[in-house]
Amino acid sequence: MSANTSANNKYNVREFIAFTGAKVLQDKTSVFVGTGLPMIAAILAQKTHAPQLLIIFEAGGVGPILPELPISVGQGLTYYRGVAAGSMHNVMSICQAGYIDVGFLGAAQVDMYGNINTTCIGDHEHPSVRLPGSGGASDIGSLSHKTIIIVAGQSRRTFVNKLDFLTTPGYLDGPGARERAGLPSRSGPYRVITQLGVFGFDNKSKKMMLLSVHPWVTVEEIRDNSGFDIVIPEKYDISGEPGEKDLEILRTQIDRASLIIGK
Amino acid sequence: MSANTSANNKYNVREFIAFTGAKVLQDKTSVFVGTGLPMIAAILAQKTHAPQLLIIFEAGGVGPILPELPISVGQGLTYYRGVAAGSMHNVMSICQAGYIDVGFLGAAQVDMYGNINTTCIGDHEHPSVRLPGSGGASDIGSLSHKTIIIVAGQSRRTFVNKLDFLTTPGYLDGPGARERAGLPSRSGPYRVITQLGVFGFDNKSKKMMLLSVHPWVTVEEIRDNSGFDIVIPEKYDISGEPGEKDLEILRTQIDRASLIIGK
Amino acid sequence: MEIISEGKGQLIGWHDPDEHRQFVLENKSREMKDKTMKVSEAVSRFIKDGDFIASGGFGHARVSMNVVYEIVRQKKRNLIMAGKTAVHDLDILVGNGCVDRVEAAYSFGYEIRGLAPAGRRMVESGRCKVVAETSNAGYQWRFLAGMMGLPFVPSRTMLGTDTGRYSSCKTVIDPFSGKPINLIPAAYPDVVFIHVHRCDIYGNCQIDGILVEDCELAHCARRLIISTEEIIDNEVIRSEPWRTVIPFYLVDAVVEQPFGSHPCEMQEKYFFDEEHIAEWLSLSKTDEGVQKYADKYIYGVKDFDEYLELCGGLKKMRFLQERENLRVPLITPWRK
Amino acid sequence: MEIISEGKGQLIGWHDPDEHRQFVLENKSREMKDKTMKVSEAVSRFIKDGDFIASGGFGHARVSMNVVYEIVRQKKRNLIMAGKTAVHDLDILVGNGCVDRVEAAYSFGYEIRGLAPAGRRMVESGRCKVVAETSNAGYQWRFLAGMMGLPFVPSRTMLGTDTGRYSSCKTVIDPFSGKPINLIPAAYPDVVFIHVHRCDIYGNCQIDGILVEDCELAHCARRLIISTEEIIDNEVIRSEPWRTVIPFYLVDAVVEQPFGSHPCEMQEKYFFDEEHIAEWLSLSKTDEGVQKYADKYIYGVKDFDEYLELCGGLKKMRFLQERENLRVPLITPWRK
Repeated sequence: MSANTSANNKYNVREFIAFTGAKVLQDKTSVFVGTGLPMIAAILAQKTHAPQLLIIFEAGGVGPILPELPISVGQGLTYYRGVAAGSMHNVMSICQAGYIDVGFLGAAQVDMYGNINTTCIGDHEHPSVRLPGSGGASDIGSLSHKTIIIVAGQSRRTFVNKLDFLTTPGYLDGPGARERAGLPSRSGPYRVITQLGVFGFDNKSKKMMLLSVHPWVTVEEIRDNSGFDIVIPEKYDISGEPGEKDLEILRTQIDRASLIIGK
Repeated sequence: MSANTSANNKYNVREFIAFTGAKVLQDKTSVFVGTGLPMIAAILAQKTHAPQLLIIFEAGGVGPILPELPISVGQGLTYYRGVAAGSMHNVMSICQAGYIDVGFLGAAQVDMYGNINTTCIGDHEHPSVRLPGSGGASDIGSLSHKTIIIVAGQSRRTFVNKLDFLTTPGYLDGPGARERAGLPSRSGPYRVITQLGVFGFDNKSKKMMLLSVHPWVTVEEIRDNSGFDIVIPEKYDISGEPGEKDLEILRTQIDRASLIIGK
Repeated sequence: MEIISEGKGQLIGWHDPDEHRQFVLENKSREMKDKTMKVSEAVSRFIKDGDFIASGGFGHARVSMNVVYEIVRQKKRNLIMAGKTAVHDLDILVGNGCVDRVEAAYSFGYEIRGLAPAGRRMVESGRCKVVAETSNAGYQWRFLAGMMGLPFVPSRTMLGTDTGRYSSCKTVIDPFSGKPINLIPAAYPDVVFIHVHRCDIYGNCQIDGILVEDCELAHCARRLIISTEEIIDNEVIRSEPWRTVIPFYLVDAVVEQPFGSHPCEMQEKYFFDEEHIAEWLSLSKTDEGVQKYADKYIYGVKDFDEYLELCGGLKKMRFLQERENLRVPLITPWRK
Repeated sequence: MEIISEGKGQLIGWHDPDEHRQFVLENKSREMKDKTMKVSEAVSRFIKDGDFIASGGFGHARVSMNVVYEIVRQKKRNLIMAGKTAVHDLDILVGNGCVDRVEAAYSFGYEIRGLAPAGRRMVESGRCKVVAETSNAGYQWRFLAGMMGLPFVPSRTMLGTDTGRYSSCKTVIDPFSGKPINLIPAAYPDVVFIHVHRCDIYGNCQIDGILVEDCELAHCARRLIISTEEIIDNEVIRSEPWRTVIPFYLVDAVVEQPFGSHPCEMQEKYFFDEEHIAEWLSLSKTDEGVQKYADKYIYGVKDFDEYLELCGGLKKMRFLQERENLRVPLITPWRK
């Protein structure tokens, strides 16, 4: 199953990922949102169970009530009916000071400790693919209390044993490494959401651990589509499915142009 | 002659000081202004020869066209018809980055190197007089390119050999001391204006040096009213006198309540 | 990081950034809820004896005097206060025995009006201690470091001075330039109170004119009490969100109090009540006078509105508005 | 100050703070003089080959595209550019061979639209070098340190990452907390260009909506070119001075250019011209296509107004205004 096909005749995998991301977000919490699926998920959460989700964008938008998907985390829409429209200094400062509950990021590559690469594939000096770099991701992944990561296409190319470039910190090389590096204590990756399942991190080893598989997915598929060993606990859940209302909001309000969810 | 009496029947010494301070300020330069006589002098300069004097106040007022004397460097008047009304962070930052040509301060005590005390008389733990402290003065005296200091009552109590407390840096203990301490290079005191004369600083020794005596003052009076040896060059000037227009502006526009100039 | 010199002032209001983050996580709500309350409730709920407090505005310009008077009324004790250009706000609190320790940038003075009789007397008699010195930029940058969740910000001020030697700064060699640089420690006050032009019931605030250091101060505060000339609808905030200086998630209490800065200035709205300030400056020359003032204007009234009536009511407030707009000349009744 | 680790990225745009102060003293005028000029004059006077440049706004939102196109027209070469979320501004300059070095926070991408064909190709073929990595907050704080006239500001970001190892930061032990902290060096770009909603002829600027990092960027710039949708009277500035985000003394040139951010967004005014961006993204897949685009839209027109006509003129601009106000739906012609 590829990320580009439908999971079934009710929804496609991207819609499922957006719904799954939305569900993780709690009402009356703050979320620092990156471009793409994280945005869709945050808007869906705000339009459903989390009307008081405090959405923050890196260019200064604070607390918008988002009618639809922005193209950029820096455009006017990011403070649409917002409570504040400030600066990057403001929002990065509150992130560093502990006001951001959840940072919500996309990733090109992720490893078992939830470290992210969005900088390059191949050698940094002579990359085979040059990606955009950190953007705000390294900051959001460093400074938020928790990080949620979406990898829309889990595979051995994206769930890797060793990143080509460690752009954004997860648990670095294991327990205590963030604190040793000087990153804020008690912070780090919380969830990874892919087209196959939802993952957390083992409390002791800080290694990625299966929490739930999507209804159409087997644990073997999850193992097969990872370059590292995912901790598979005895008990795991089946991910919940979006309702009709969720899908309607996704399709008719948030992403009418099917820009992200229809990709 | 005391600071509280008239110099002659045309003007009193405070009016003379205000005029003398104004004359030092050049058009199209920036001046960071403290409370009291420096304010009066800056407003007079702006209303006479320096209409484009860029006046900056520490609470955030930038480029006002001042109609009259403010009570506080933080009140609304400090940005009256100003070009910007920002924050202390803004104005202290531009001061540190080199945008302020002249810092203009008052002082309770000054020493031969132009260091200022506005913190306490007597011991710091058990002061005989507790003064307000630095306010913005230590910053302005550290970070402006040049500092001008007004001491309205020069005497052996105010021109002292050793300050009770070094609040604001002049040349500290002599040549090179500012740079050694980490203060911006090529900065420091430029003029000291009192009821008796105008002083500069000897280029080599960084000690205070007479530049001009006020018309009714002798060099002996200047010597007698100082607790340290002032460098007296062979050649010095007689300070220029205010014209009728200057006095009229001071009395009928800037300080109608005779709050500072009539003290 | 080799320290080449270190101020001997007491390091007040500093926390390890990780500890502060944990405080924020556990105590600062992201919920938009109605935070309006009476000033008596705001002060009793959020200010404890011994707290480190800081007042917004500029000492006698846009200060929350309604909160200051309430602190006196509730007889809070052993407070430490940020002398970050503190003027009438500090003097009332020191004079009335609420604040007994100050970190001084500008304190115990009234700018052009001269020194503060009450504050000076309390310090000179040893009843109020100056526990550290700093400068205005020094305090500003203490708050900036707190806003940024940092242990310090560097600066080039206070170097080589007694102000620096009595501060809580540390001087090190900057590894980029090789020159000495002064590290200014963050400040995280226990409670901050700021008076604003308008805000909504959640605490989203707008301020006209200069901000002084209130954006940074609001951000580094552990608890933040907003008093406001006026409460406005949330939709007004959302229609021009770039006017919001203090967003709701920083705010713990909202107190509506027109003329809440009296007798101090509220830029764009009303001028200093120089008659009232003169009365205080005259009475506060003695401990008995301070008591007399408090009996009349604080303990003798049931709330700030009654205090305003006692100060001359609507007629006086109209005069102060006229004066702020420069339509009437300055009066200076406190002159000797 | 013991350095425990140090990024190997090239330290670009850093100056000793004393050297920067001297530059400001000698080169930045405090005179309020008419700074209006044509974009051709602004670019030829202030941008030299080899300069380190930075663009305001957010890469494809409120960017000074009229300055960007003029840089291409004047064939500036060997520029280093701040990839501080750089999008269309950078891609046009890299694609056309003006910028050959980038410090990358976010570069070579178009956010939701995908990667930038031109930028990627130039980097992957070695024609454009990434000389250092950083993050968006990293760049923001490089500019903040510059605004403050400091050698660095500390932060807790990029620690433990390759982003940090390829940056120009230095990690030390914070003497207050005893924990590692990352020192982010100041940046003082040679030339910055920022597009604003309105300013006066002296350069006092107002911006509606988010500021991104333009206040800091304007302050740390050695030379600052402002392009503006509209020139307003100085009296408008003076009537609400708290709306001034960039004061005149920072500004070297003022260029009036309505729709000057096209094809990028201008918040509150007009939306991205997605058709035009799609045309660029399609053409820029090859070097020949880049040349074709430049021949048509840059070399083939005499100025930005003629370019706007070519892009659809008033009718297109009205559509973009409608779209910014959400009155018409999003179109996405660049989709594969």
